[in-house]
Amino acid sequence: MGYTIEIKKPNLIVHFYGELDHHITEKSRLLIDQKYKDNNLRNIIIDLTQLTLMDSSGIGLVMGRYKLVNSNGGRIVLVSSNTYIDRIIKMSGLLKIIEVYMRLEDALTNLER
Amino acid sequence: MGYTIEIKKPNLIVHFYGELDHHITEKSRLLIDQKYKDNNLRNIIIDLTQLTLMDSSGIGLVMGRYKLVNSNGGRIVLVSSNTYIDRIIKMSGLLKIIEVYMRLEDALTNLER
Amino acid sequence: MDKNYMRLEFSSKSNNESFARVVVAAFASQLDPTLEELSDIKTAVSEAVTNAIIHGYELGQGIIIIEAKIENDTVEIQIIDNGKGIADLEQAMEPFYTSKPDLERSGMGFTVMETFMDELIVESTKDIGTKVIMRKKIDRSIDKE
Amino acid sequence: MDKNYMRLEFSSKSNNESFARVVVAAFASQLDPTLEELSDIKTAVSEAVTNAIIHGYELGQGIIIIEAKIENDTVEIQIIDNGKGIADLEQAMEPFYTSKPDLERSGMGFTVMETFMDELIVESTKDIGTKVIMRKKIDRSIDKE
Ligand SMILES: Nc1ncnc2c1ncn2[C@@H]1O[C@H](COP(=O)(O)OP(=O)(O)O)[C@@H](O)[C@H]1O
Ligand SMILES: Nc1ncnc2c1ncn2[C@@H]1O[C@H](COP(=O)(O)OP(=O)(O)O)[C@@H](O)[C@H]1O
Repeated sequence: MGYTIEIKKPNLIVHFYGELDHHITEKSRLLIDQKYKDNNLRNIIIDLTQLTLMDSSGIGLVMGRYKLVNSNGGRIVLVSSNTYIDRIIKMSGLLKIIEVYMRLEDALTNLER
Repeated sequence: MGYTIEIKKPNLIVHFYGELDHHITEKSRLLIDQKYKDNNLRNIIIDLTQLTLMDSSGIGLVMGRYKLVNSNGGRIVLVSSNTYIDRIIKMSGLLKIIEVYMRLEDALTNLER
Repeated sequence: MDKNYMRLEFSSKSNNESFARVVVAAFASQLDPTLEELSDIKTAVSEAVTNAIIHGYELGQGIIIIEAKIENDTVEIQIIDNGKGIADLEQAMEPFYTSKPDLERSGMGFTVMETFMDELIVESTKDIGTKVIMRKKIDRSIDKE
Repeated sequence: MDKNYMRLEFSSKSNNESFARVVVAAFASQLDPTLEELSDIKTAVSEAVTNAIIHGYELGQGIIIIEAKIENDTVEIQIIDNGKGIADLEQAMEPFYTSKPDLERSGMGFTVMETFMDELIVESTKDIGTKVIMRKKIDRSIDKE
Protein backbone atom coordinates (compact mmCIF):
# COMPACT_ATOMS: atom_id res chain seq x y z
CA MET A 1 0.00 0.00 0.00
CA GLY A 2 1.38 3.35 -0.97
CA TYR A 3 1.83 5.90 -3.72
CA THR A 4 4.41 7.80 -5.72
CA ILE A 5 4.14 11.24 -7.28
CA GLU A 6 5.68 11.99 -10.66
CA ILE A 7 5.90 15.41 -12.28
CA LYS A 8 5.74 15.57 -16.08
CA LYS A 9 4.92 19.18 -16.81
CA PRO A 10 2.19 20.33 -17.09
CA ASN A 11 0.93 17.07 -15.55
CA LEU A 12 1.17 15.59 -12.11
CA ILE A 13 0.96 11.81 -12.09
CA VAL A 14 0.03 9.90 -8.92
CA HIS A 15 0.66 6.15 -8.98
CA PHE A 16 -1.19 4.21 -6.30
CA TYR A 17 -0.10 0.71 -5.28
CA GLY A 18 -1.91 -2.11 -3.47
CA GLU A 19 -5.01 -1.03 -1.61
CA LEU A 20 -6.37 2.52 -1.73
CA ASP A 21 -8.43 3.21 1.39
CA HIS A 22 -9.15 6.08 3.78
CA HIS A 23 -5.77 5.62 5.50
CA ILE A 24 -3.88 6.15 2.25
CA THR A 25 -6.10 8.94 0.90
CA GLU A 26 -5.50 10.89 4.11
CA LYS A 27 -1.76 10.29 3.86
CA SER A 28 -1.55 11.34 0.22
CA ARG A 29 -4.03 14.09 -0.59
CA LEU A 30 -2.33 17.07 1.02
CA LEU A 31 0.99 16.19 -0.57
CA ILE A 32 -0.61 15.75 -3.98
CA ASP A 33 -2.24 19.17 -3.76
CA GLN A 34 0.95 20.81 -2.58
CA LYS A 35 3.07 19.34 -5.39
CA TYR A 36 0.41 20.39 -7.88
CA LYS A 37 0.40 23.97 -6.67
CA ASP A 38 4.12 24.37 -5.99
CA ASN A 39 5.00 23.24 -9.50
CA ASN A 40 2.32 25.31 -11.22
CA LEU A 41 0.90 22.24 -12.94
CA ARG A 42 -2.28 22.04 -14.94
CA ASN A 43 -3.53 18.45 -15.06
CA ILE A 44 -3.58 15.46 -12.73
CA ILE A 45 -3.39 11.84 -13.83
CA ILE A 46 -4.32 9.26 -11.23
CA ASP A 47 -2.88 5.87 -12.07
CA LEU A 48 -4.93 3.07 -10.51
CA THR A 49 -3.49 0.22 -12.59
CA GLN A 50 -1.38 -1.15 -9.72
CA LEU A 51 -4.28 -1.27 -7.29
CA THR A 52 -5.80 -4.50 -6.02
CA LEU A 53 -8.58 -2.76 -4.07
CA MET A 54 -10.17 0.67 -3.84
CA ASP A 55 -13.04 1.71 -1.62
CA SER A 56 -15.18 4.86 -1.74
CA SER A 57 -12.43 6.89 -0.06
CA GLY A 58 -10.66 6.65 -3.41
CA ILE A 59 -13.74 8.12 -5.09
CA GLY A 60 -13.63 10.98 -2.61
CA LEU A 61 -9.97 11.55 -3.38
CA VAL A 62 -10.63 11.72 -7.12
CA MET A 63 -13.58 14.11 -6.60
CA GLY A 64 -11.46 16.35 -4.41
CA ARG A 65 -8.68 16.54 -7.00
CA TYR A 66 -11.30 17.12 -9.72
CA LYS A 67 -12.45 20.26 -7.93
CA LEU A 68 -8.91 21.54 -7.45
CA VAL A 69 -7.88 20.98 -11.07
CA ASN A 70 -11.17 22.27 -12.43
CA SER A 71 -10.91 25.56 -10.56
CA ASN A 72 -7.47 25.90 -12.13
CA GLY A 73 -8.59 25.32 -15.71
CA GLY A 74 -6.94 21.89 -15.87
CA ARG A 75 -8.20 18.35 -16.33
CA ILE A 76 -8.04 15.17 -14.32
CA VAL A 77 -7.97 11.73 -15.93
CA LEU A 78 -7.76 8.23 -14.51
CA VAL A 79 -5.79 5.22 -15.68
CA SER A 80 -7.38 1.91 -14.76
CA SER A 81 -7.31 -1.60 -16.18
CA ASN A 82 -8.54 -3.70 -13.26
CA THR A 83 -12.17 -4.86 -13.35
CA TYR A 84 -12.62 -4.55 -9.54
CA ILE A 85 -11.51 -0.94 -9.66
CA ASP A 86 -13.60 -0.27 -12.77
CA ARG A 87 -16.74 -1.49 -11.03
CA ILE A 88 -16.45 1.02 -8.22
CA ILE A 89 -15.59 3.83 -10.65
CA LYS A 90 -18.71 3.04 -12.66
CA MET A 91 -20.90 2.93 -9.55
CA SER A 92 -19.65 6.29 -8.38
CA GLY A 93 -20.84 8.23 -11.43
CA LEU A 94 -17.31 9.58 -11.92
CA LEU A 95 -17.46 8.57 -15.59
CA LYS A 96 -19.85 11.43 -16.28
CA ILE A 97 -17.17 13.97 -15.53
CA ILE A 98 -13.82 12.19 -15.80
CA GLU A 99 -12.21 10.14 -18.57
CA VAL A 100 -10.60 6.78 -17.84
CA TYR A 101 -7.85 5.24 -19.98
CA MET A 102 -6.46 1.73 -19.91
CA ARG A 103 -2.86 2.88 -20.32
CA LEU A 104 -0.85 5.79 -18.99
CA GLU A 105 0.43 6.71 -22.49
CA ASP A 106 -3.12 7.09 -23.75
CA ALA A 107 -3.92 9.41 -20.88
CA LEU A 108 -0.84 11.52 -21.61
CA THR A 109 -1.54 11.66 -25.34
CA ASN A 110 -5.09 12.71 -24.70
CA LEU A 111 -4.08 15.51 -22.35
CA GLU A 112 -1.77 16.90 -25.05
CA ARG A 113 -4.66 17.56 -27.40
CA MET B 1 -1.39 -25.63 2.71
CA GLY B 2 -1.58 -29.25 1.70
CA TYR B 3 0.36 -32.31 0.71
CA THR B 4 0.82 -34.87 -2.02
CA ILE B 5 1.88 -38.49 -1.73
CA GLU B 6 4.15 -40.08 -4.32
CA ILE B 7 5.08 -43.76 -4.50
CA LYS B 8 8.53 -44.63 -5.84
CA LYS B 9 9.05 -48.20 -4.70
CA PRO B 10 10.32 -49.02 -2.16
CA ASN B 11 9.90 -45.41 -1.03
CA LEU B 12 6.91 -43.32 -0.15
CA ILE B 13 7.46 -39.59 -0.67
CA VAL B 14 5.28 -37.00 1.05
CA HIS B 15 5.54 -33.45 -0.27
CA PHE B 16 4.17 -30.81 2.08
CA TYR B 17 3.26 -27.33 0.83
CA GLY B 18 2.76 -24.02 2.62
CA GLU B 19 2.28 -24.32 6.37
CA LEU B 20 2.49 -27.64 8.22
CA ASP B 21 0.48 -27.46 11.43
CA HIS B 22 -1.72 -29.69 13.58
CA HIS B 23 -4.64 -29.31 11.15
CA ILE B 24 -2.60 -30.69 8.26
CA THR B 25 -0.80 -33.40 10.26
CA GLU B 26 -4.17 -34.75 11.37
CA LYS B 27 -5.48 -34.67 7.81
CA SER B 28 -2.43 -36.42 6.37
CA ARG B 29 -1.01 -38.96 8.79
CA LEU B 30 -3.55 -41.76 8.48
CA LEU B 31 -3.43 -41.60 4.70
CA ILE B 32 0.37 -41.65 4.70
CA ASP B 33 0.42 -44.74 6.91
CA GLN B 34 -2.20 -46.48 4.84
CA LYS B 35 -0.41 -45.88 1.53
CA TYR B 36 2.83 -47.06 3.12
CA LYS B 37 1.30 -50.32 4.30
CA ASP B 38 -0.95 -51.01 1.32
CA ASN B 39 1.95 -50.71 -1.10
CA ASN B 40 4.39 -52.74 1.03
CA LEU B 41 6.92 -49.93 1.03
CA ARG B 42 10.10 -49.74 3.06
CA ASN B 43 11.17 -46.10 3.44
CA ILE B 44 9.49 -42.73 3.84
CA ILE B 45 10.87 -39.44 2.54
CA ILE B 46 9.27 -36.30 3.91
CA ASP B 47 9.85 -33.35 1.63
CA LEU B 48 9.68 -30.07 3.55
CA THR B 49 11.30 -27.89 0.87
CA GLN B 50 8.01 -26.25 -0.16
CA LEU B 51 7.07 -25.29 3.40
CA THR B 52 7.00 -21.72 4.64
CA LEU B 53 6.21 -22.69 8.24
CA MET B 54 6.24 -25.80 10.42
CA ASP B 55 5.32 -26.01 14.09
CA SER B 56 5.94 -28.84 16.57
CA SER B 57 3.00 -30.81 15.15
CA GLY B 58 5.28 -31.46 12.19
CA ILE B 59 7.90 -32.84 14.57
CA GLY B 60 5.27 -35.16 16.02
CA LEU B 61 4.33 -36.30 12.52
CA VAL B 62 7.95 -37.12 11.67
CA MET B 63 8.43 -38.98 14.98
CA GLY B 64 5.28 -41.01 14.39
CA ARG B 65 6.37 -42.05 10.89
CA TYR B 66 9.86 -42.81 12.26
CA LYS B 67 8.35 -45.37 14.62
CA LEU B 68 6.26 -46.95 11.89
CA VAL B 69 9.12 -47.25 9.41
CA ASN B 70 11.59 -48.37 12.07
CA SER B 71 9.38 -51.22 13.21
CA ASN B 72 9.27 -52.30 9.57
CA GLY B 73 13.04 -52.32 9.03
CA GLY B 74 12.92 -49.21 6.85
CA ARG B 75 14.31 -45.69 7.12
CA ILE B 76 12.85 -42.22 7.16
CA VAL B 77 14.69 -39.19 5.79
CA LEU B 78 13.79 -35.54 5.49
CA VAL B 79 14.39 -33.07 2.69
CA SER B 80 14.68 -29.47 3.83
CA SER B 81 16.37 -26.35 2.52
CA ASN B 82 14.55 -23.58 4.39
CA THR B 83 16.29 -22.04 7.38
CA TYR B 84 13.06 -21.53 9.36
CA ILE B 85 12.22 -25.20 9.01
CA ASP B 86 15.80 -26.23 9.77
CA ARG B 87 15.74 -24.31 13.05
CA ILE B 88 12.77 -26.23 14.40
CA ILE B 89 14.22 -29.55 13.20
CA LYS B 90 17.45 -28.80 15.05
CA MET B 91 15.60 -27.79 18.22
CA SER B 92 13.61 -30.99 18.23
CA GLY B 93 16.57 -33.34 18.45
CA LEU B 94 15.34 -35.18 15.33
CA LEU B 95 18.83 -34.90 13.81
CA LYS B 96 20.11 -37.54 16.24
CA ILE B 97 17.98 -40.20 14.63
CA ILE B 98 17.01 -38.91 11.18
CA GLU B 99 19.08 -37.65 8.25
CA VAL B 100 18.17 -34.43 6.44
CA TYR B 101 19.10 -33.68 2.82
CA MET B 102 18.92 -30.45 0.92
CA ARG B 103 17.61 -32.06 -2.26
CA LEU B 104 15.20 -34.89 -2.95
CA GLU B 105 17.65 -36.62 -5.31
CA ASP B 106 20.27 -36.81 -2.56
CA ALA B 107 17.73 -38.40 -0.25
CA LEU B 108 16.79 -40.97 -2.90
CA THR B 109 20.42 -41.76 -3.72
CA ASN B 110 21.24 -42.24 -0.09
CA LEU B 111 18.33 -44.60 0.48
CA GLU B 112 19.58 -46.76 -2.40
CA ARG B 113 22.81 -47.57 -0.62
CA MET C 1 -16.74 -26.54 7.33
CA ASP C 2 -20.34 -25.98 8.30
CA LYS C 3 -20.13 -23.42 11.07
CA ASN C 4 -17.44 -21.11 12.24
CA TYR C 5 -17.30 -17.97 14.33
CA MET C 6 -14.97 -15.11 15.11
CA ARG C 7 -15.12 -11.82 16.96
CA LEU C 8 -12.48 -9.14 16.64
CA GLU C 9 -12.01 -5.97 18.66
CA PHE C 10 -9.50 -3.31 17.69
CA SER C 11 -8.68 0.37 18.12
CA SER C 12 -10.36 2.85 15.80
CA LYS C 13 -7.17 3.84 13.99
CA SER C 14 -7.03 4.26 10.26
CA ASN C 15 -4.05 1.91 9.92
CA ASN C 16 -6.32 -0.85 11.24
CA GLU C 17 -8.53 -0.56 8.15
CA SER C 18 -6.24 -2.85 6.18
CA PHE C 19 -5.86 -5.13 9.22
CA ALA C 20 -9.65 -5.54 9.41
CA ARG C 21 -9.80 -6.41 5.72
CA VAL C 22 -7.09 -9.06 6.09
CA VAL C 23 -8.81 -10.65 9.08
CA VAL C 24 -12.23 -10.88 7.47
CA ALA C 25 -10.74 -12.10 4.18
CA ALA C 26 -8.77 -14.82 6.02
CA PHE C 27 -11.92 -15.90 7.83
CA ALA C 28 -14.12 -15.87 4.73
CA SER C 29 -11.53 -17.69 2.66
CA GLN C 30 -12.53 -20.88 4.45
CA LEU C 31 -15.57 -20.86 2.12
CA ASP C 32 -13.20 -20.87 -0.87
CA PRO C 33 -14.54 -17.66 -2.46
CA THR C 34 -13.46 -16.44 -5.89
CA LEU C 35 -11.07 -13.50 -6.05
CA GLU C 36 -14.01 -11.31 -7.01
CA GLU C 37 -16.12 -12.43 -4.04
CA LEU C 38 -13.18 -11.82 -1.72
CA SER C 39 -12.61 -8.38 -3.20
CA ASP C 40 -16.31 -7.56 -2.69
CA ILE C 41 -16.15 -8.61 0.95
CA LYS C 42 -12.94 -6.71 1.64
CA THR C 43 -14.28 -3.55 0.03
CA ALA C 44 -17.55 -3.69 1.98
CA VAL C 45 -15.67 -4.26 5.25
CA SER C 46 -13.38 -1.37 4.42
CA GLU C 47 -16.39 0.92 4.02
CA ALA C 48 -18.02 -0.06 7.29
CA VAL C 49 -14.80 0.09 9.31
CA THR C 50 -13.89 3.45 7.82
CA ASN C 51 -17.35 4.77 8.73
CA ALA C 52 -16.93 3.61 12.32
CA ILE C 53 -13.58 5.44 12.50
CA ILE C 54 -14.61 8.66 10.77
CA HIS C 55 -18.28 9.02 11.62
CA GLY C 56 -18.80 6.77 14.65
CA TYR C 57 -15.79 7.93 16.64
CA GLU C 58 -15.12 11.10 14.59
CA LEU C 59 -11.43 10.16 14.37
CA GLY C 60 -11.15 9.91 18.17
CA GLN C 61 -10.39 6.82 20.23
CA GLY C 62 -12.82 3.96 20.33
CA ILE C 63 -13.15 0.21 19.92
CA ILE C 64 -14.53 -1.37 16.77
CA ILE C 65 -15.98 -4.86 16.88
CA ILE C 66 -16.25 -7.23 13.96
CA GLU C 67 -18.26 -10.40 14.39
CA ALA C 68 -18.29 -12.91 11.58
CA LYS C 69 -20.10 -16.19 11.19
CA ILE C 70 -20.00 -18.86 8.55
CA GLU C 71 -23.09 -20.99 8.25
CA ASN C 72 -23.22 -23.40 5.36
CA ASP C 73 -22.23 -21.31 2.35
CA THR C 74 -23.02 -17.87 3.77
CA VAL C 75 -20.74 -15.47 5.58
CA GLU C 76 -22.31 -12.90 7.88
CA ILE C 77 -20.23 -9.94 9.01
CA GLN C 78 -21.24 -7.42 11.66
CA ILE C 79 -19.30 -4.22 12.18
CA ILE C 80 -20.16 -2.50 15.42
CA ASP C 81 -19.14 0.77 17.03
CA ASN C 82 -20.24 2.45 20.23
CA GLY C 83 -19.93 5.87 18.73
CA LYS C 84 -22.12 8.75 17.70
CA GLY C 85 -24.87 6.81 15.99
CA ILE C 86 -26.95 7.96 13.03
CA ALA C 87 -29.85 10.33 13.73
CA ASP C 88 -31.46 10.15 10.28
CA LEU C 89 -30.87 6.68 8.89
CA GLU C 90 -32.95 7.19 5.76
CA GLN C 91 -30.90 10.18 4.73
CA ALA C 92 -27.64 8.40 5.59
CA MET C 93 -28.47 5.52 3.26
CA GLU C 94 -29.02 7.80 0.27
CA PRO C 95 -26.35 7.53 -2.40
CA PHE C 96 -24.00 10.53 -2.34
CA TYR C 97 -25.25 11.80 1.02
CA THR C 98 -22.40 12.51 3.40
CA SER C 99 -22.27 14.49 6.61
CA LYS C 100 -18.55 15.07 6.11
CA PRO C 101 -17.94 16.61 2.68
CA ASP C 102 -15.07 18.56 4.26
CA LEU C 103 -13.24 15.26 4.77
CA GLU C 104 -13.75 14.44 1.08
CA ARG C 105 -16.20 11.65 1.76
CA SER C 106 -18.13 10.65 -1.32
CA GLY C 107 -21.32 9.47 0.37
CA MET C 108 -20.95 6.16 -1.47
CA GLY C 109 -20.10 3.91 1.49
CA PHE C 110 -23.51 2.33 2.10
CA THR C 111 -24.11 2.05 -1.64
CA VAL C 112 -20.88 0.08 -2.03
CA MET C 113 -21.79 -2.23 0.86
CA GLU C 114 -25.24 -2.83 -0.64
CA THR C 115 -23.89 -3.51 -4.10
CA PHE C 116 -21.01 -5.78 -3.12
CA MET C 117 -22.86 -7.87 -0.53
CA ASP C 118 -26.14 -9.79 -0.85
CA GLU C 119 -27.76 -8.19 2.16
CA LEU C 120 -27.18 -5.06 4.24
CA ILE C 121 -28.91 -4.15 7.49
CA VAL C 122 -27.99 -1.04 9.46
CA GLU C 123 -29.06 -0.59 13.06
CA SER C 124 -28.16 2.67 14.73
CA THR C 125 -29.12 4.68 17.78
CA LYS C 126 -28.02 8.25 18.32
CA ASP C 127 -25.26 8.51 20.96
CA ILE C 128 -25.26 4.72 21.41
CA GLY C 129 -23.67 3.41 18.26
CA THR C 130 -24.06 1.66 14.94
CA LYS C 131 -24.21 -1.95 13.83
CA VAL C 132 -23.84 -2.88 10.18
CA ILE C 133 -24.85 -6.44 9.29
CA MET C 134 -23.85 -7.79 5.90
CA ARG C 135 -24.34 -11.23 4.37
CA LYS C 136 -22.94 -12.83 1.29
CA LYS C 137 -23.52 -16.28 -0.10
CA ILE C 138 -20.41 -17.89 -1.54
CA ASP C 139 -21.51 -20.08 -4.40
CA ARG C 140 -19.42 -23.21 -4.23
CA SER C 141 -21.14 -24.93 -7.13
CA ILE C 142 -19.51 -22.75 -9.79
CA ASP C 143 -16.02 -23.37 -11.09
CA LYS C 144 -13.55 -21.29 -9.15
CA GLU C 145 -10.86 -19.18 -10.78
CA MET D 1 2.47 3.69 15.45
CA ASP D 2 3.03 3.75 19.16
CA LYS D 3 0.13 1.80 20.59
CA ASN D 4 -2.34 -0.54 19.09
CA TYR D 5 -4.66 -3.22 20.40
CA MET D 6 -6.72 -6.13 19.18
CA ARG D 7 -8.74 -8.94 20.68
CA LEU D 8 -9.90 -11.94 18.70
CA GLU D 9 -12.31 -14.70 19.70
CA PHE D 10 -12.84 -17.79 17.57
CA SER D 11 -14.06 -21.37 17.73
CA SER D 12 -11.57 -24.06 18.81
CA LYS D 13 -11.42 -25.76 15.42
CA SER D 14 -8.19 -26.92 13.90
CA ASN D 15 -8.84 -25.06 10.64
CA ASN D 16 -8.72 -21.84 12.65
CA GLU D 17 -5.04 -22.45 13.47
CA SER D 18 -3.96 -20.90 10.18
CA PHE D 19 -6.55 -18.14 10.61
CA ALA D 20 -5.07 -17.22 14.00
CA ARG D 21 -1.58 -17.08 12.51
CA VAL D 22 -2.72 -14.77 9.70
CA VAL D 23 -4.48 -12.41 12.13
CA VAL D 24 -1.56 -12.08 14.52
CA ALA D 25 0.90 -11.73 11.64
CA ALA D 26 -1.21 -8.97 10.06
CA PHE D 27 -1.39 -7.17 13.41
CA ALA D 28 2.33 -7.53 14.17
CA SER D 29 3.33 -6.50 10.66
CA GLN D 30 2.55 -2.90 11.67
CA LEU D 31 5.92 -3.01 13.47
CA ASP D 32 7.60 -3.88 10.16
CA PRO D 33 9.19 -7.14 11.34
CA THR D 34 11.65 -9.14 9.26
CA LEU D 35 10.40 -12.32 7.61
CA GLU D 36 12.23 -14.27 10.30
CA GLU D 37 10.61 -12.35 13.14
CA LEU D 38 7.20 -12.85 11.55
CA SER D 39 7.85 -16.55 11.12
CA ASP D 40 8.85 -16.80 14.80
CA ILE D 41 5.64 -15.10 15.91
CA LYS D 42 3.43 -17.19 13.65
CA THR D 43 5.04 -20.42 14.84
CA ALA D 44 4.69 -19.49 18.52
CA VAL D 45 1.04 -18.53 18.01
CA SER D 46 0.44 -21.79 16.18
CA GLU D 47 1.78 -23.73 19.17
CA ALA D 48 -0.33 -21.92 21.75
CA VAL D 49 -3.54 -22.08 19.70
CA THR D 50 -3.01 -25.76 18.94
CA ASN D 51 -2.52 -26.42 22.65
CA ALA D 52 -5.78 -24.66 23.47
CA ILE D 53 -7.59 -26.80 20.90
CA ILE D 54 -6.00 -30.16 21.76
CA HIS D 55 -5.26 -29.88 25.47
CA GLY D 56 -7.48 -27.04 26.69
CA TYR D 57 -10.68 -28.16 25.00
CA GLU D 58 -9.53 -31.71 24.21
CA LEU D 59 -10.77 -31.28 20.63
CA GLY D 60 -14.26 -30.35 21.83
CA GLN D 61 -16.05 -27.04 21.38
CA GLY D 62 -14.75 -23.92 23.02
CA ILE D 63 -13.75 -20.33 22.43
CA ILE D 64 -10.16 -19.23 22.12
CA ILE D 65 -9.19 -15.64 22.77
CA ILE D 66 -6.16 -13.86 21.41
CA GLU D 67 -5.28 -10.44 22.76
CA ALA D 68 -2.43 -8.54 21.19
CA LYS D 69 -0.90 -5.22 22.02
CA ILE D 70 1.75 -3.14 20.38
CA GLU D 71 3.61 -0.74 22.62
CA ASN D 72 6.56 1.05 21.12
CA ASP D 73 8.58 -1.70 19.45
CA THR D 74 7.19 -4.67 21.38
CA VAL D 75 4.30 -6.92 20.52
CA GLU D 76 2.58 -8.78 23.34
CA ILE D 77 0.31 -11.70 22.50
CA GLN D 78 -1.97 -13.50 24.94
CA ILE D 79 -3.66 -16.77 24.03
CA ILE D 80 -6.42 -17.70 26.42
CA ASP D 81 -8.71 -20.70 26.77
CA ASN D 82 -11.33 -21.56 29.37
CA GLY D 83 -10.54 -25.23 29.14
CA LYS D 84 -9.05 -27.96 31.26
CA GLY D 85 -6.11 -26.07 32.67
CA ILE D 86 -2.73 -27.51 33.58
CA ALA D 87 -2.42 -29.32 36.92
CA ASP D 88 1.36 -29.62 36.98
CA LEU D 89 2.82 -26.60 35.21
CA GLU D 90 6.45 -27.43 35.94
CA GLN D 91 6.11 -30.81 34.27
CA ALA D 92 4.19 -29.32 31.34
CA MET D 93 7.01 -26.88 30.60
CA GLU D 94 9.64 -29.62 30.37
CA PRO D 95 10.89 -30.17 26.84
CA PHE D 96 9.48 -33.39 25.35
CA TYR D 97 6.83 -33.81 28.04
CA THR D 98 3.40 -34.38 26.56
CA SER D 99 0.21 -35.70 28.12
CA LYS D 100 -0.99 -36.81 24.68
CA PRO D 101 1.64 -39.05 23.09
CA ASP D 102 -1.24 -41.01 21.51
CA LEU D 103 -2.06 -37.91 19.43
CA GLU D 104 1.57 -37.78 18.27
CA ARG D 105 2.34 -34.64 20.19
CA SER D 106 6.05 -34.01 20.51
CA GLY D 107 6.05 -32.15 23.82
CA MET D 108 7.96 -29.33 22.12
CA GLY D 109 5.24 -26.67 22.08
CA PHE D 110 6.34 -24.60 25.07
CA THR D 111 9.99 -24.98 24.08
CA VAL D 112 9.22 -23.55 20.64
CA MET D 113 7.31 -20.62 22.17
CA GLU D 114 10.19 -19.91 24.56
CA THR D 115 12.81 -20.08 21.83
CA PHE D 116 10.99 -18.03 19.21
CA MET D 117 9.71 -15.27 21.48
CA ASP D 118 11.63 -13.05 23.93
CA GLU D 119 9.41 -13.81 26.89
CA LEU D 120 6.91 -16.53 27.79
CA ILE D 121 4.60 -16.56 30.80
CA VAL D 122 2.06 -19.31 31.37
CA GLU D 123 -0.77 -18.91 33.87
CA SER D 124 -3.07 -21.87 34.33
CA THR D 125 -5.64 -23.12 36.80
CA LYS D 126 -7.04 -26.63 36.70
CA ASP D 127 -10.60 -26.70 35.34
CA ILE D 128 -10.54 -22.92 34.76
CA GLY D 129 -8.22 -22.47 31.84
CA THR D 130 -4.86 -21.36 30.55
CA LYS D 131 -3.35 -18.05 29.53
CA VAL D 132 -0.12 -17.90 27.57
CA ILE D 133 1.56 -14.49 27.43
CA MET D 134 4.36 -13.95 24.93
CA ARG D 135 6.37 -10.86 24.10
CA LYS D 136 8.75 -10.06 21.31
CA LYS D 137 10.67 -6.92 20.61
CA ILE D 138 10.87 -6.01 16.94
CA ASP D 139 14.18 -4.33 16.37
CA ARG D 140 13.54 -1.50 13.97
CA SER D 141 17.08 -0.18 14.00
CA ILE D 142 18.51 -3.02 11.92
CA ASP D 143 18.27 -3.10 8.16
CA LYS D 144 15.22 -5.04 7.12
CA GLU D 145 15.30 -7.78 4.50
N1 LIG E 1 -20.68 4.12 11.91
C1 LIG E 1 -21.31 5.31 11.73
N2 LIG E 1 -21.52 6.14 12.78
C2 LIG E 1 -22.15 7.34 12.62
N3 LIG E 1 -22.59 7.79 11.43
C3 LIG E 1 -22.41 7.02 10.34
C4 LIG E 1 -21.76 5.75 10.43
N4 LIG E 1 -21.74 5.21 9.20
C5 LIG E 1 -22.34 6.10 8.38
N5 LIG E 1 -22.74 7.20 9.06
C6 LIG E 1 -23.45 8.37 8.49
O1 LIG E 1 -24.00 8.00 7.23
C7 LIG E 1 -23.52 8.86 6.21
C8 LIG E 1 -23.40 8.11 4.89
O2 LIG E 1 -22.43 7.09 4.99
P1 LIG E 1 -21.70 6.56 3.69
O3 LIG E 1 -22.72 6.18 2.67
O4 LIG E 1 -20.76 5.48 4.09
O5 LIG E 1 -20.91 7.81 3.12
P2 LIG E 1 -19.58 8.56 3.64
O6 LIG E 1 -18.84 7.66 4.59
O7 LIG E 1 -18.81 8.79 2.40
O8 LIG E 1 -20.04 9.82 4.30
C9 LIG E 1 -22.21 9.39 6.74
O9 LIG E 1 -21.83 10.59 6.13
C10 LIG E 1 -22.52 9.54 8.23
O10 LIG E 1 -23.22 10.72 8.48
N1 LIG F 1 -3.87 -24.76 26.82
C1 LIG F 1 -3.60 -25.88 27.53
N2 LIG F 1 -4.56 -26.45 28.30
C2 LIG F 1 -4.31 -27.58 29.01
N3 LIG F 1 -3.11 -28.20 29.01
C3 LIG F 1 -2.11 -27.68 28.27
C4 LIG F 1 -2.30 -26.50 27.50
N4 LIG F 1 -1.13 -26.22 26.88
C5 LIG F 1 -0.27 -27.17 27.25
N5 LIG F 1 -0.83 -28.06 28.10
C6 LIG F 1 -0.18 -29.22 28.74
O1 LIG F 1 1.23 -29.05 28.67
C7 LIG F 1 1.83 -30.14 27.99
C8 LIG F 1 3.06 -29.70 27.22
O2 LIG F 1 2.69 -28.80 26.20
P1 LIG F 1 3.62 -28.63 24.91
O3 LIG F 1 5.02 -28.34 25.36
O4 LIG F 1 3.00 -27.63 24.02
O5 LIG F 1 3.63 -30.05 24.22
P2 LIG F 1 2.51 -30.84 23.38
O6 LIG F 1 1.46 -29.89 22.93
O7 LIG F 1 3.27 -31.40 22.25
O8 LIG F 1 1.95 -31.88 24.29
C9 LIG F 1 0.74 -30.71 27.13
O9 LIG F 1 0.97 -32.06 26.78
C10 LIG F 1 -0.49 -30.53 28.03
O10 LIG F 1 -0.57 -31.55 28.99
